[in-house]
Amino acid sequence: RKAQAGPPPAKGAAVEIKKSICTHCAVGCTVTAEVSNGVWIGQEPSWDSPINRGSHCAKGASVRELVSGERRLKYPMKLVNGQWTRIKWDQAINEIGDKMLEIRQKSGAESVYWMGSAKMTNEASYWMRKMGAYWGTNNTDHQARICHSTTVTGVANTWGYGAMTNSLNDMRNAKTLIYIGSNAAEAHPVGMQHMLESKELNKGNFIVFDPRMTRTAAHATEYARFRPGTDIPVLYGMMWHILKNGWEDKEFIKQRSYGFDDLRKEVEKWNPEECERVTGVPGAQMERIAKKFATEKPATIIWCMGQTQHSVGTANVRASCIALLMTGNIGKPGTGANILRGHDNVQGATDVGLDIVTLPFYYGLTDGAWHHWARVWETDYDWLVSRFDDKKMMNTSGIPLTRWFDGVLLPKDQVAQKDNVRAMWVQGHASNSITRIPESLKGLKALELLVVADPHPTTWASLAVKAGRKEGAYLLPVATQFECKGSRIATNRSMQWADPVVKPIFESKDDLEVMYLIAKKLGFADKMFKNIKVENNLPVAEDILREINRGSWSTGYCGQSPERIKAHMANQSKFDLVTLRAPKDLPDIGGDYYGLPWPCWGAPEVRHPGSFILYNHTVPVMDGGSGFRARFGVEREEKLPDGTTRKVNLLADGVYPPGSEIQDGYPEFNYGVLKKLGWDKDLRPAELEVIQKIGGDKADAVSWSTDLSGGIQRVALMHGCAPYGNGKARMNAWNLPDPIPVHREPIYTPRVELVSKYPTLPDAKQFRLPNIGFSVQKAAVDKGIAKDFPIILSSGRLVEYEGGGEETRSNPWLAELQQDMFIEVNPADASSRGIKDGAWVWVTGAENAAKAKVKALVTERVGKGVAWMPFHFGGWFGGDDLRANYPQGTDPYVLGESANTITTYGYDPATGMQEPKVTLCQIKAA
Amino acid sequence: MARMKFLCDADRCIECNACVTACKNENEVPWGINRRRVVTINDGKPGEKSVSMACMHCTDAPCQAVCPVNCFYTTADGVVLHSKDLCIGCGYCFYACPFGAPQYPKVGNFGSRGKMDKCTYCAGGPEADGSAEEYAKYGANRLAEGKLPLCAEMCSTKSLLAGDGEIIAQIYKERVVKRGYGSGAWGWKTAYRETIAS
Amino acid sequence: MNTFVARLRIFVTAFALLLLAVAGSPVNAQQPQRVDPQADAVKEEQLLQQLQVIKGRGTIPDVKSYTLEQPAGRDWRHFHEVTLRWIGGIAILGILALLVVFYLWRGMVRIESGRSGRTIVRFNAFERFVHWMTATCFIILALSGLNITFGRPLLLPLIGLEAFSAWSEWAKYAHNYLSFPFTLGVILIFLMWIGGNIPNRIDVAWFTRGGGIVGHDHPPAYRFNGGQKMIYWIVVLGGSAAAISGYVLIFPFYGTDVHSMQNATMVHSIVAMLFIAAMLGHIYIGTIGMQGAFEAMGSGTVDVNWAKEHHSLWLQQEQARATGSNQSQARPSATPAE
Amino acid sequence: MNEPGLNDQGLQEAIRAAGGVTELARRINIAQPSISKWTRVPAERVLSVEAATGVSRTVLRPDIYHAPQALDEVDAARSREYTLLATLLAQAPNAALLGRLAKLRGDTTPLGAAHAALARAAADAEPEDIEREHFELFVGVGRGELVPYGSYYLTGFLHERPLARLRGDLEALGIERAEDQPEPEDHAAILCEIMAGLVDGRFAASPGAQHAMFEKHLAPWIGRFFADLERAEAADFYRHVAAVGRVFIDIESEAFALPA
Ligand SMILES: Nc1nc2c(c(=O)[nH]1)N[C@H]1C(S)=C(S)[C@@H](COP(=O)(O)OP(=O)(O)OC[C@H]3O[C@@H](n4cnc5c(=O)[nH]c(N)nc54)[C@H](O)[C@@H]3O)O[C@H]1N2
Ligand SMILES: Nc1nc2c(c(=O)[nH]1)N[C@H]1C(S)=C(S)[C@@H](COP(=O)(O)OP(=O)(O)OC[C@H]3O[C@@H](n4cnc5c(=O)[nH]c(N)nc54)[C@H](O)[C@@H]3O)O[C@H]1N2
Ligand code: HEM
Ligand code: HEM
Ligand code: SF4
Ligand code: SF4
Ligand code: SF4
Ligand code: SF4
Ligand code: SF4
Ligand SMILES: [Mo]
Repeated sequence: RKAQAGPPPAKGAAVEIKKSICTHCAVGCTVTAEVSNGVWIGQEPSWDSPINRGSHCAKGASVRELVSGERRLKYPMKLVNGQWTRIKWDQAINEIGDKMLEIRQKSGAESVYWMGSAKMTNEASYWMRKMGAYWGTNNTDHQARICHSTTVTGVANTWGYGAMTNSLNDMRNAKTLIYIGSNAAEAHPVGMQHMLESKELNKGNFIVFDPRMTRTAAHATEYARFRPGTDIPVLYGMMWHILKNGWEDKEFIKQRSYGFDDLRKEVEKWNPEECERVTGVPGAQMERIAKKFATEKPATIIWCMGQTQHSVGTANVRASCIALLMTGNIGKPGTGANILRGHDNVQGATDVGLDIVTLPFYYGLTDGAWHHWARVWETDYDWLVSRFDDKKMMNTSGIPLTRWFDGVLLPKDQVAQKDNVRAMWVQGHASNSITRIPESLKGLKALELLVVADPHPTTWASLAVKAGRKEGAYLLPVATQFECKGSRIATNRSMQWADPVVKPIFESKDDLEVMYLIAKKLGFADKMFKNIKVENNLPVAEDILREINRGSWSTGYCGQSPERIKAHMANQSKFDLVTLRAPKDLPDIGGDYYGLPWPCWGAPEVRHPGSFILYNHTVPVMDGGSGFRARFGVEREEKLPDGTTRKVNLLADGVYPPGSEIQDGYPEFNYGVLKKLGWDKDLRPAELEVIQKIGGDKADAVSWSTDLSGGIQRVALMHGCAPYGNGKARMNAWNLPDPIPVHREPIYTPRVELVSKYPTLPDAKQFRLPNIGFSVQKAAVDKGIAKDFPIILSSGRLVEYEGGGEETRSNPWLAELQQDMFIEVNPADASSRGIKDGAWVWVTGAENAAKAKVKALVTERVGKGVAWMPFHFGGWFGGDDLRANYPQGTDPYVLGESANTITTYGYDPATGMQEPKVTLCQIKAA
Repeated sequence: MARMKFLCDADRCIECNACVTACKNENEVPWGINRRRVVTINDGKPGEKSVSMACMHCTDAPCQAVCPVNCFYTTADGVVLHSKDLCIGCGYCFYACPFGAPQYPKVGNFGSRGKMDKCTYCAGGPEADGSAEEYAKYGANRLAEGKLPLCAEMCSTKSLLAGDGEIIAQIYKERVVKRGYGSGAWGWKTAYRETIAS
Repeated sequence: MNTFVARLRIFVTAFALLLLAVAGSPVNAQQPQRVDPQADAVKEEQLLQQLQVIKGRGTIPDVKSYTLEQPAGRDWRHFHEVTLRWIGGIAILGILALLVVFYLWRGMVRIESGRSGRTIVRFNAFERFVHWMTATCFIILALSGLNITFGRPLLLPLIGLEAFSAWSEWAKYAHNYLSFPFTLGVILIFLMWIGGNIPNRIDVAWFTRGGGIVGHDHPPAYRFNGGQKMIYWIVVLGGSAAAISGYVLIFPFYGTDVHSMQNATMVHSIVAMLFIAAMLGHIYIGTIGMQGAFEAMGSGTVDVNWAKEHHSLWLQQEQARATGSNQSQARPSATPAE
Repeated sequence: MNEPGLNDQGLQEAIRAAGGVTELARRINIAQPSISKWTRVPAERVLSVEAATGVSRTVLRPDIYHAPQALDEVDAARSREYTLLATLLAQAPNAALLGRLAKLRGDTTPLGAAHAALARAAADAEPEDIEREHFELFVGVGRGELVPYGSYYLTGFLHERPLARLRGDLEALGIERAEDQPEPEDHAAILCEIMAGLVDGRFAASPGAQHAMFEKHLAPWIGRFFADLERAEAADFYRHVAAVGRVFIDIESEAFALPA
C-alpha cells in the first residue's frame, strides 16, 4: 500500500490544540492533539501533564489512529441470515428495543444482561449503571470484575476504600519498591518513568517477585522467581522473617490495625522451609528482601493482575495490605498499596458502580442505598421497585460477567433469577478477555439477542458467527473517547476531563447518545434524564457529572465539579511533580491536588483539595489527610478460646490528623453524632432542612454519606475531622470467606501433593450461580490431570496491545510490532519436547479438549514447568483462522489464538473473579 | 550551532516502543519501514537491556561516504539527511551503517529496493521546510518548527534523549553519577567517536 | 512471519553473552537462584570488545533489525572508499600502463609470414554470438560497476548530481539485468570451449617460450594456446565468482545477513577489478596487440598463416580433418579440439 | 394597455407558462396590477416565480442567474459526467436511474465505448444485485472491499491530513457539508459532486477553482481508485462505472494539463 502522506497544514492554517486522555490504560496520560479543520492531524507531547510529562507508551503514541484508522465500525449492522447487513440507527434501536421488551415480558428484567465498559467516561458508566436500575436489574457489570474486583473487595475490607492509596508520582518518594504481580514496564509504561526515577534518585531497592523475569524485573535490583498462584505463601514467608526479627512497626500495629494476633498465628506456619517448598523462593533471599522492605523505608507494594486474577485473589491482596500494615508502610509519602489499575477509567467505572454488587459509589444493595439514589435521581422509589421482577432482586447481587454464559446455559434451577440470561447488551467489552471461550461460544449461540455497541466490532462479531448464529445480533458503532467529552479517573484517583478532539466519525455515536436512544425506546428516558439536558439526543456530560457530585458523598466525588476539573486540565503545568499540588495562591486551583483525587470532600464550594495519599494522618483533613475509614463499626466482640468474649476497639488508638478537634479515633459522622458533639449548631438551616427531610423521624441516622445537603461533611471538615471517621484497618476481615488470608492451591495445580493441605474453598452458591471450584479441583487431582497437562500456564500483557486487542491489533503501527500469537516456553521444556524457537506448537488445555496453535518463543523469561501467553489475540480458534468469519474489512491486521481458549474454571468466592493466571496445559510441536 | 545527537540510556529503556510508534505517527511511515526500532539484549535473562536505535546521525557518516551517488548531506545541526530524488536504492548505505538505519520500501531484489528511507531526526529533507512535498517524502520537519524529534520527546521513561550533544551528554552523566551505574551511551563511540566519561 | 527465524542465531549470541555475564542461571521455576538484573547488566563496551557486533531480539519480523550495532560497517566503508579504489586503480591503470608500454616496445604482433590469403574457420557463428554477447554484457557491467566505485569522484563533478543520479540508476538497472545474459554467456563459454582449454604440457612450453608475443618465437599450440587458456579460465572462474557474489548482492538478505552482504560486495568488487584488468589485456591482444586476431571473432575465419604461427598444432588437426572429409575449407566445428 | 415587460423575454416566458398575467399573479400571491408594472421579474420575486411556473431563474433573469448560460456544451457534459459518477458512487442506482442509464448512447471514443458498456450493463442489471454490490464494494460492515476516500488512498488512514486540506479549501469556497452527511468529504462521490458543482457553476467560484480542486484533491488518487474499482472482486456493474470514471478522469487530467 502506498503511503504518500499529506503534508502538514498549509502555513497559516489554523491548528487547534485539544487535550484528551489516553484510552489505553489507567496511568492517565494526557494526549495533546493537533486538529486542523476538524481533522486530527498530529499528536504532540503533553509536557504540562504532571502524570506523563510529555511521555507515552506505544499505545498512547498511536491513539490518533483510533479516529483515522479504516477498521472501525462505521454504520449499524445487523446479522441477517448469517450475513452482516447495514441498517439505519432508527431501525436498530427499534428492533433491539422491541426484542428486549419482548424478552422482559417473557423472562423478566433480569434476563437482559448489561455489560458495560471501563473505557467509557464516568458519566457514561454511571449512566449505564443507572440504566440497569431503571430497567430493573443488577446484572450490570464491567471489566473491573475480571481486573481488580478482588482488589476492591479485599482492600476496601481492610481499610475502607478499594483503590490505590498513593500515586505514581508519590512513588518517587519510596526507598523500597516491591512489585508482586505487576509488570509495570509493559502494562503501565509511563508509570515506570516515576518508578525508575525513584529508584535512581533514592538509590532505592527495586524488588520484583514474579514467575517471569519480566521487563520490569530487568530493571530490578533484586528479582525473585516463584511459582504462580503462591502469592500468599510468598508474602507470609516475608512476614515470617519480619516477625522473627522484630522488624514490624509495633506502634502502628497497635494504633491503627485490628487482628494482629490472629495473623501472627497464620504467619508462623510459613517458615522458610515450607515457604520454599511451596513457592520456590529460598529463605536467604526472602530474608534479605524482608529486611529491606521492613527497614529501608518508606516502602511500598505494587501489585496488579498477578495477585488479583486468582480464585484466591481477594485473599492475595489482603495479604499484601497486611504486609504494609505490619511495617507501618501505609498512609505516608512513599509508602502504600500502589495498586495499578487497568483501563483508562476502570477506577471511575468501579466507583460509579457499574457493577453487580453495589449502587453507584459503593452504596450497597440495600433499601437505604436505593432510597438515597432515588432521592438523587428524583425518581419515585416505588417506581424503581416496580421495575424489578421482584423487590428481593433489587437487593441481590447480579451475575458476574465472568460467568455470563453460565447464566445463559446452566439449567434454569441453578440460576437464581426468574429465567436464564437471554439477551446481552455489550457496550465496550471484549469477548476474548473472558476465560473458558469454548463454553462462551455455546452461550453466544443460545442467546436470543446480542447487541455490541463498540467502535471496533470486537471478537464478539466473529465468535458469534463461529458459534453458528444467523440472526439476532446487532453491531452499533460507538465513538471512541477522543470523540466524546467527559471525565475519567486515573489509577491514582485523579479525575481528568477530556474534550472531544473531533466529531464522532461516520455514523458512530457517543456512548451517552446510544443510551439515551435506547432508554427512550424502552420508555423511561423522561424519568431517567429528568435533570439532564439533552442536546440533539446527546445528554450533556457536565450535567451528569453534577448529578454524580450530588450523590457521591460516600466516595468524595462530591467536590469534583466539572468547573474545577476543567480548571485543572487547563492549568496542568502548575502542579508539582512529586506532590501533585498546586501553589496555594493560585486562583481556581490553589492548593488543589491534581485531578482532585477522591475523596474530595464536601460540595465543590468547600474546596477540599482531594486526597493525594489515602489514610495519611500526618496532614490535616483539609489538606487531604485522614485516618482509616471507620467502616466496620466502633468495636467488635471477639470470642476467646475459653468461650468468653471481649470487646475490641475498632477505632484508631490515639492517632488523628493534625488539627482534628477529636484527638483520638472516632466513628463515621451522622446527624446524631453531630448532636452528641454539639456540632449540629454549625449546620446551616437549609442543610438541616434537607437532613430532616431525608431522615424524617430517624434524622439522627442521616449520615455523611446520605446527607444530600453536604452539611454533615462540611461541619466535620470544619472541625478537622474526616467525615468517614477514624478507624483501624483490619488484618482480620471477619466477613470474608477467609478472614485471615490462607494459602489455597489453584484449582488446577501441578503440585497435587499440596492440595490436601491447601485445598480450595468448598463449593457454594455465589452471585446467583453455583461455584463448584472444589469439585473441579478434586476431580482434577483424582483424574491425574497434572500428568497429562504438566505445564503451568499463565497469561498477561504485551506493551503494544491492550485488552482483547481489537483496537490495537487494528492499528497498523502497533500491529506491525507483534505479528504472531506466541507462548513463552522455557528452553528445558522446549528441548524435551523437540520444540524450536519460532516453531508452531499446539497448546492443549485441561478442559473442553481446548487447543490452540501458536508459535513457541523459547526463553528463560519463564521458569521450567511454566509457560506464558499474551491474552490480546483473537480471531483464531482451535487452529482455525476465522478471518473469513469477520465482516469484511473489519478484521484486525493481526489475528491469533486467544489465550482464554485454554484457560479454565476457577472463581474467587468473594467477587466471581476468573482465574486466567494459573491453569495447566500441555505443549506439543505442531 | 548545536550538534544534534541521540542518546539511549539503556538503564531506563523498557522496550515500550513509544519511540517507534511516535515516529510512525509523526511521519506516517508505512508498514515495513522502521526508522526506529528497539533491540533487547539478553532477552528474558538477568542482564536484559533494551536499546532504541535509529539513525544516529554519525559524525563523518559512513552512509554518506559510501553512497555512490552522493545523495547525503549533513546539516548545520549535524543531522545526516539524504535526497530521495537522487537515491538509486543500491543498498550500500545499509552495509556501511553501523546501526542498520537505512530502510527500503521493497523487499529488495534485482528490480530495485526503492528509495532509501531513514530517520531524518524529524528534520525533513532537501525540499522547502514544511512543504507538502517534503512531508510526503520524508515526513515531518519538526526541527524547522523549533521542536525536537517526537520519538525522544514521547519516550515513556525519558530514556531516549535527543538534542544538542553536549546537553544530553550532561544529562546522562548526571544520571550516572546519581544512580551509580550506567551501561554506556549506546552507539556513541561508534557514531560520534567519543565516549561519555561516567 | 519470520520473526523467529533469526532466533537461533540470537540464541547463540545470547548464550555467549550469558556465559560472559552471569555464571549459570536458574532453570527451575521453583528453585531460582538470586538474580539481580541490575548488577548482572551488560555494558556496551564489553559487548563490543567481545563480540564485535551486538545482537539481540526484537519484535518486528525484520531479523536484520535485531543487530543493534555492527561497527564493521565502518571497516567496510574503508574498504569501499579506500582499499577498493586502490585495488581497482592499480589493477586497471596498471594494466593499461603496461599495455601502453608493451605496445610501444613491441608494437603489434604481425603475421610474420604475411597473409596467405587462405582462410580457415576458427569460430562459428554461434560461438561468435556467444562471445560477443558475453563481451558486450561484460563491458556494460564493467562500466556500470566502475561507475559505482569511481563514478562519484570522477564523473559526478563533471555532470552534476541529478544527471549522475539518473545515469547511475540506469547503469544499475543495466548492471542488474545484463548480469543474466552475461552469466548465460559464461556458462556457454565454459561448455563450448572446455574441450580445448584443459591445461597440458604444451602450455608449459608455450609459456617458457614467451608465448610468441614477447619474442618472435612461435611455440606450437592447439586450438587455444596457454595464454588463451588463461583467459578462458579467468573468464570461467572470474565470471562465476562475479556472478555468484553478484547474485548475492542482487537478492539481498535471502539467507544472508549484513556481514555476508558486506563480504559479497568485497569479493565481487575485487574479482571485478582483477577481471577487468585481465580482460583489458585480452582485448588488447584481440585488437591492436596482434594482427589477424580480431578476425577470429570478427568474421570467424583466420588467415592460415596466422593459424600456422599461433596455433600450428590446431591447424594440422584441422587440415587433417579437412582432407579426411575431402573439403577444401575446414568445416565449422563446435568441437574443434577432437 | 401595454402588455407588461414586452421586451423582456424572461417575463414573457413566465406569463406564458402560467397562462396569463392573472394566473401568474394568483400563483405568486400578489395583485395583478403589480405584475403589470413589471418591466422584468424583480430580483426578489425570481425564485417564487420559478417555483410557480417552472421557468428557470436563469431564463427569468439571466443577468443575475447566469451560470448555465456561461456553460458551454463541453462543460455541461463534464458536469453531467461528474454528477453521474457522484450519484453512482454515493448509492446504488434505483430502477428508474438504471432505466435512464440503459438509454445512454455511446460512440467510438473511449469514453463513448465506456458509456455504451455501462448502458448495456445497466440494461442487464437487477437493482437488488447492484445494491448488494455497492454495499460490498463501498460499505461493508467495517469497510467495503474498497475504501473510497482520498485520505485513505493518500495516507493509508481515514480522516487524515488530506481531508483537513480539503476541508480548508471547501471552507474557502464556501461549500459546507450537509448536516446529516456522516461521510468525510474526501469520499470519491462527494468530490465528484463538488467538481460537478464547480463546473456547472452551482458553486460560484473563481475560474481557477475547478482546476485547483482537481489537481489537489482528485488527481493524486482518484485514477488509482477507479483502476482498483475496475479490478475489484465484488465489482460487476461497477466495473463499467469504473471504466467510465477512469477514462473520464484521464481526459480531465489531460485537459487540465493543457495550457489554459
Ligand atoms: N500494554 C498494556 N497495558 C495495559 C493493559 C493492556 O492490555 N496492555 N491493560 C491494562 C489493564 S486492564 C490492566 S488490569 C493492567 C494489568 O497489568 P499487570 O497486572 O501488570 O499485567 P499482567 O501482564 O496481566 O500481569 C502482571 C504479571 O503477573 C505475573 N504473574 C503471573 N502469575 C502470577 C501469580 O500467580 N502471582 C503473581 N504475583 N504474579 C503473577 C505475570 O508474569 C505478569 O508479569 O494493565 C493495564 N495496562
Ligand atoms: N487470559 C487472560 N485474560 C484476561 C486478562 C489476563 O491477564 N489474562 N486480563 C483481564 C483484564 S485485567 C481485563 S481489564 C480484561 C480486558 O479486556 P476487555 O476490557 O474486554 O478488552 P478491551 O479490548 O480493552 O475491550 C474494550 C472494548 O471497548 C471498546 N471501546 C473502546 N473505547 C470505547 C468507548 O469509548 N465506548 C465503548 N462503548 N466502547 C469502547 C473497544 O473497542 C474494545 O472492544 O481482560 C481480562 N482477561
Ligand atoms: C572488445 C572486446 C573484445 C575483443 C575485441 C575480443 C576479441 C577476441 C578474439 C579476437 C578472440 C579470439 C581469439 C582466438 O582467436 O582464439 C577472443 C576470444 C575469447 N574472448 Fe574475447 N574479445 C573481447 C572481449 C571479451 C570479453 C569481455 C570476454 C569475457 C568476459 C571475452 C572472452 C573471450 C574468451 C573466453 C575467448 C576464448 C579464449 C581466447 O581465445 O582467449 N572476450 N576474443
Ligand atoms: C554476473 C553477474 C553480476 C551480478 C549479478 C552483479 C551484480 C552487482 C550488484 C548487485 C552490484 C551492486 C551495485 C548496485 O546495486 O548498484 C554490483 C556492483 C559491481 N559490479 Fe557487478 N554484477 C555482476 C557482474 C559483474 C561483472 C562481470 C563486473 C565487472 C566486470 C562487475 C563489476 C561490478 C563492480 C565494479 C561493482 C561495484 C563494486 C563496488 O564499488 O563496491 N559486476 N554488481
Ligand atoms: S497506555 Fe497508559 S502509559 Fe501508555 S500512553 Fe496510554 S495512559 Fe500512558
Ligand atoms: S547511523 Fe547509519 S545512516 Fe545514520 S548517519 Fe550513521 S551511518 Fe548514516
Ligand atoms: S541506497 Fe540510496 S542513499 Fe543509500 S547508498 Fe544507495 S543511493 Fe545512496
Ligand atoms: S527523529 Fe523523527 S524520524 Fe527519526 S526516529 Fe525519531 S521520530 Fe522517527
Ligand atoms: S520510548 Fe523510550 S523506553 Fe520506550 S522503547 Fe523507546 S527508548 Fe525505550
Ligand atoms: Mo484490567
